[in-house]
Amino acid sequence: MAWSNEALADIVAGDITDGWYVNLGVGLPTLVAERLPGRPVLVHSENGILGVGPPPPAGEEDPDIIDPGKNPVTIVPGAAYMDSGMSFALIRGAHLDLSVMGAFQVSADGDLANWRLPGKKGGAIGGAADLAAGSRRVWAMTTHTTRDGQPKLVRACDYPLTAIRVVTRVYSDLAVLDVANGRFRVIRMAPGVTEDELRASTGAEIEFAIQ
Amino acid sequence: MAWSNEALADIVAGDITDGWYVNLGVGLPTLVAERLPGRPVLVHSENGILGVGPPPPAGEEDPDIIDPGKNPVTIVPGAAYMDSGMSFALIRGAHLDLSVMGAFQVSADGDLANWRLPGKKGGAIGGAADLAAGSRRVWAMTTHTTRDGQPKLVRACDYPLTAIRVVTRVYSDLAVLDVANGRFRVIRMAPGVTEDELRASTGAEIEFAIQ
Amino acid sequence: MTGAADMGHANRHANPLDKVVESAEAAVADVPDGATVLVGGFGGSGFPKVLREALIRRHPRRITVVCNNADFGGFVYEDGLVRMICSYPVGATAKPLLEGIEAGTIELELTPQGTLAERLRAGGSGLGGVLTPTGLGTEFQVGRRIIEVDGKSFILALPLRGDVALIRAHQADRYGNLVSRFAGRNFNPLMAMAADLTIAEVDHIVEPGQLDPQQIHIPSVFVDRVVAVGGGPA
Amino acid sequence: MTGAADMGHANRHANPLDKVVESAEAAVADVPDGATVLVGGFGGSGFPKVLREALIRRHPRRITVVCNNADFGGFVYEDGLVRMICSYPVGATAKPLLEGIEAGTIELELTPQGTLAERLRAGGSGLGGVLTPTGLGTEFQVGRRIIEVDGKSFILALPLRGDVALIRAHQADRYGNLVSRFAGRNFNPLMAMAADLTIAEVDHIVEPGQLDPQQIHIPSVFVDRVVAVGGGPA
Repeated sequence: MAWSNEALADIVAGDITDGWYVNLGVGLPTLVAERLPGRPVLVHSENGILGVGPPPPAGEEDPDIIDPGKNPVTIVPGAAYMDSGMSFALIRGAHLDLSVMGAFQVSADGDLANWRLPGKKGGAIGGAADLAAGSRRVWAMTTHTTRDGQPKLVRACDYPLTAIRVVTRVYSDLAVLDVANGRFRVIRMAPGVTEDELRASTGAEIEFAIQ
Repeated sequence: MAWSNEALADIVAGDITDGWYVNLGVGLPTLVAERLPGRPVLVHSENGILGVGPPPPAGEEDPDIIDPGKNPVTIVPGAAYMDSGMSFALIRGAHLDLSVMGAFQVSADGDLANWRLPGKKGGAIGGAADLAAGSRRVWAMTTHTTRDGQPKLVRACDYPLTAIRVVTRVYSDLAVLDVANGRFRVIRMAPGVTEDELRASTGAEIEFAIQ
Repeated sequence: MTGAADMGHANRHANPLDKVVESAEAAVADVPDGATVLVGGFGGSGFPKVLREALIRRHPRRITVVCNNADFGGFVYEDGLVRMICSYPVGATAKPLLEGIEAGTIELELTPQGTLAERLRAGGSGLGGVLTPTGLGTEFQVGRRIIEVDGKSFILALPLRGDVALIRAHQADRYGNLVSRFAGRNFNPLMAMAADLTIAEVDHIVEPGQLDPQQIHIPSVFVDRVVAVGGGPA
Repeated sequence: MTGAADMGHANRHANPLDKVVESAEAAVADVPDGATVLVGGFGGSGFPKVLREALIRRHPRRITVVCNNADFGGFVYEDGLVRMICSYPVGATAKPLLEGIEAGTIELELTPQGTLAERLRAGGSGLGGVLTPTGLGTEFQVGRRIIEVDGKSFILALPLRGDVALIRAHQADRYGNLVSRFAGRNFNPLMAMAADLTIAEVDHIVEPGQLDPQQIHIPSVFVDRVVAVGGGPA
C-alpha cells in the first residue's frame, strides 16, 4: 500500500536533521513544513524570510509576511528578513542544507524537471532553478507515477529541465530512493509494495539497498 | 601667485553643485570636505557611510564612525551606513556625482596615477581604483608640479596607473584645466600666473579657453 | 552635527536633496514612451501598486516591464506593454498579459529569480555581468554565453537596467532613505540601484535624521523621487 | 508563534541552532594549519580584535589572511603568515608583515577594495566570478582574464573563499543573527558568507526573537560560532 501524502511528509520530516536550514517548495513539500514547528530547523522562503513559521490565525494575516506561494505565514523567534539579492546569494552559495522540491520527472543522474509540462508555452520558473542548482541537498518529493501511470523516475528527463545532476534522493508514495550513478537505489519501501511493482513503475534501473 | 591649498579647496567646493553625492579622497581633497557643512551635498566614505559630517569634538570620537583614513568623523542628518558590498556597488555603479582625488600624475587622456610611486614595492590601492573607474566625474586635485619641479600633468603617465581615461578636470595650485582629447584646456588660472609659466610647468599640450 | 537637512527644512524647494513629490501622478508624469520600467515587489508584498496605477493612467506606449511577477494586465492596450521580463508570469491582473504572450503580441523573457536579482544588481553596480551556475543544462542557457572557470561552466548573466524603477517601502526621509517592512524588501533595493530614475511610494515620510542610519535598507543616493501614498500598515 | 528558540532556551546544548561558544580560545581552537582566514573590519571599526589575538595564540602555520587592511604582524613568526590578500597594507601591527613582503617571505596580493568585496560576495553566493571595470588598463589586470561584453572590456574577478572567517558585530542572538554598529559593518557580511566556518565576536548576546528581524545585518545561516567578548560600546 502506497504511503499517504501525510505519511510521506512524516518520513521526510523525520529525515531532516536538527540544526538544518531548509527550503520547502510548493505542493507536497508544504506538508513537511507543517511538521517542523517546535523543531530546531529554520525554514527559508526565497522572497526573503529565514525562519518561516506556521500560517497565522484568521484575521492576523499581514500582506508583507508571505511565502513564495503568496500565502500568509508567520515567523519564528530568531528569524531574519533579507532582500532578494541576499536571499538568492544564500541559495546559490550552498548555505541551505536542503531543498525539498516537487517533481514532474527525476532522472537517474539527478536531473530535475519540475516547472513546465512539455509542449506548453509559459510556465513559471520562479526560484526553482536557483534552489535546485544551489542547495547542498535536493530531495524530490512526488508521486511515483503520473496520474495516468507513467513513471516519473526516468533514465533521462524529456520534460523541460530545472537543473541537471542535483537531486540526491526521491521521496515517492511507493519508496525512498537515492540517486546513485545512473540508477535509483531503494532505501525504503512503503508497506506492501513489492520489488516487482516498484520496478514496473520506475522508468530507470533500480537496485535495492534493502531486502 | 599660486593658489594656497585653502584657496584651491574653496574653488573646488564652489564648483560642487548642490544636491550632489561626492567622495573626497585623502590628502588635499579633505580640505574640500571642511567647506561643505551646511551645504546640501552628501559626502560618501567608502568604508560604508553616506553622509559624513565634520570631525567630532575631542572626547566624542567613536571607533566605529571613521573615514577611509581611519580618522574619527560624524554623520549628518539623513546619513546611512552600509556594508562594503553596497558601498562599492554605489561607487562602481556611477551613483557618485563626483570623486575628488589626489594625484601623482594625470595624463591628457584622463589617465590617473595616484597610488604608488614608480619603482617602489607595496603601495596601498584601497578604494582608489574603484572610485576612479566608477564615479560619474573624477576631479584630480594636486600641486601642478612635483616638489622638484617635474610636471604632474603629462602626455602619458609613467607612474603605476589607478585607472585610465577617467579624470575630467584637474584643480592645481596654478590653474583649473579640463581634460580635452589629449590636451588640457585651461579654464581658470591663479592670479599672476602667466600662460608661458603654465606651459612650462605642464608636460602635455595645453590650450586656453580663457584669455 | 551640521547638515544639509537644517537648510532643507526651512525652504525645502531650495534643497535639491529633498526628493519628495506631491502625488503619484506627478511622480510618473515624465515616464517616456518606450521606457524599460523596473517594478519592485513580490506578489503584493512591497509592491508599488499606487505608482503602477498612476503609470497605467499615464498610458505609456511600447514599454518593457521588469518585475518578478507579471501583475501588469493594466498595461495591455493598443501599443502598450510589448515585453515582460519576470520569473513568475502569474498575478491577479496577469490574464490579458498572458493572452498577449500566447498571441505573440507581447514578448516574455522568463528568467530564474536569482538570475533576475543578480542581473539587476550587476546593472546597478557597474558590473559587466556575473557567472551563475543557475540554469546550466536547461533552456535558460539557450543563447547565453558559457564561461569556464577552473573547469566548471557558468552562464554569463548580463546586467539589466531600467529607465525608471517603481519601488515601494514603508518609511522614507525627505532625502529618499528608505526602510522596508518585513518581506516587502525583496527586489526593491536591487531595482532602486538599477534605474536612471527611481521613484518610491511609501507609507510615511519623515525628516532627515529621524530614521536610524544603521537601519536604512535603501540609501538615498539610489532614490530620485518619493511620494507618500498612505494607506499602508502603521 | 512556535519556534526552535523555545527549546533551546531550556537546554541550549540540545539545540544545534545555538551557536554560542564560551570563549574566543574555544572558538578558534580547531582552525587548521594552512587555512585561509578571512577577517572582517576596516581599520579598527568592526574588526574582530579578540578573535585575532586568540588565533595568534593558537599559532597556526602557513596561513593566508584576507582582510581589507594588513594589521596582522602578530602572525609573522617562523612558518606563520605566508600570504596576505588586502587592498591596504597598512596597520598598527603591519610592520613585520611589510618587512616580510619586502624580504619575499610573505606574498602580498593587492586587490582593489571593491574587487575584494565582489570576490568575497561571489565566493559566498555561488557565482563563478563577476566582470568588473575596476583596474582595467592598470597592473590590476595583469594575469586576469579580460571578457568583452557589448564591445566593452571587463576584468573577470574570481570568487574568493576562506576556510574560516573571523568577524565582529555589535549584537547577536544565540542563533548567530548579527547586528553591526555604525560603520563597523563593512566587510563583515561578505566575509561571513564566504567561509566554511564563520566565527563572530560580539559585544552582547540575546535570545532569539529579541533582535528586530527586519534589522539583521548578517542572518544566522552565515554564522557558525558566536562568542561574547564584551568591552564594546553599549
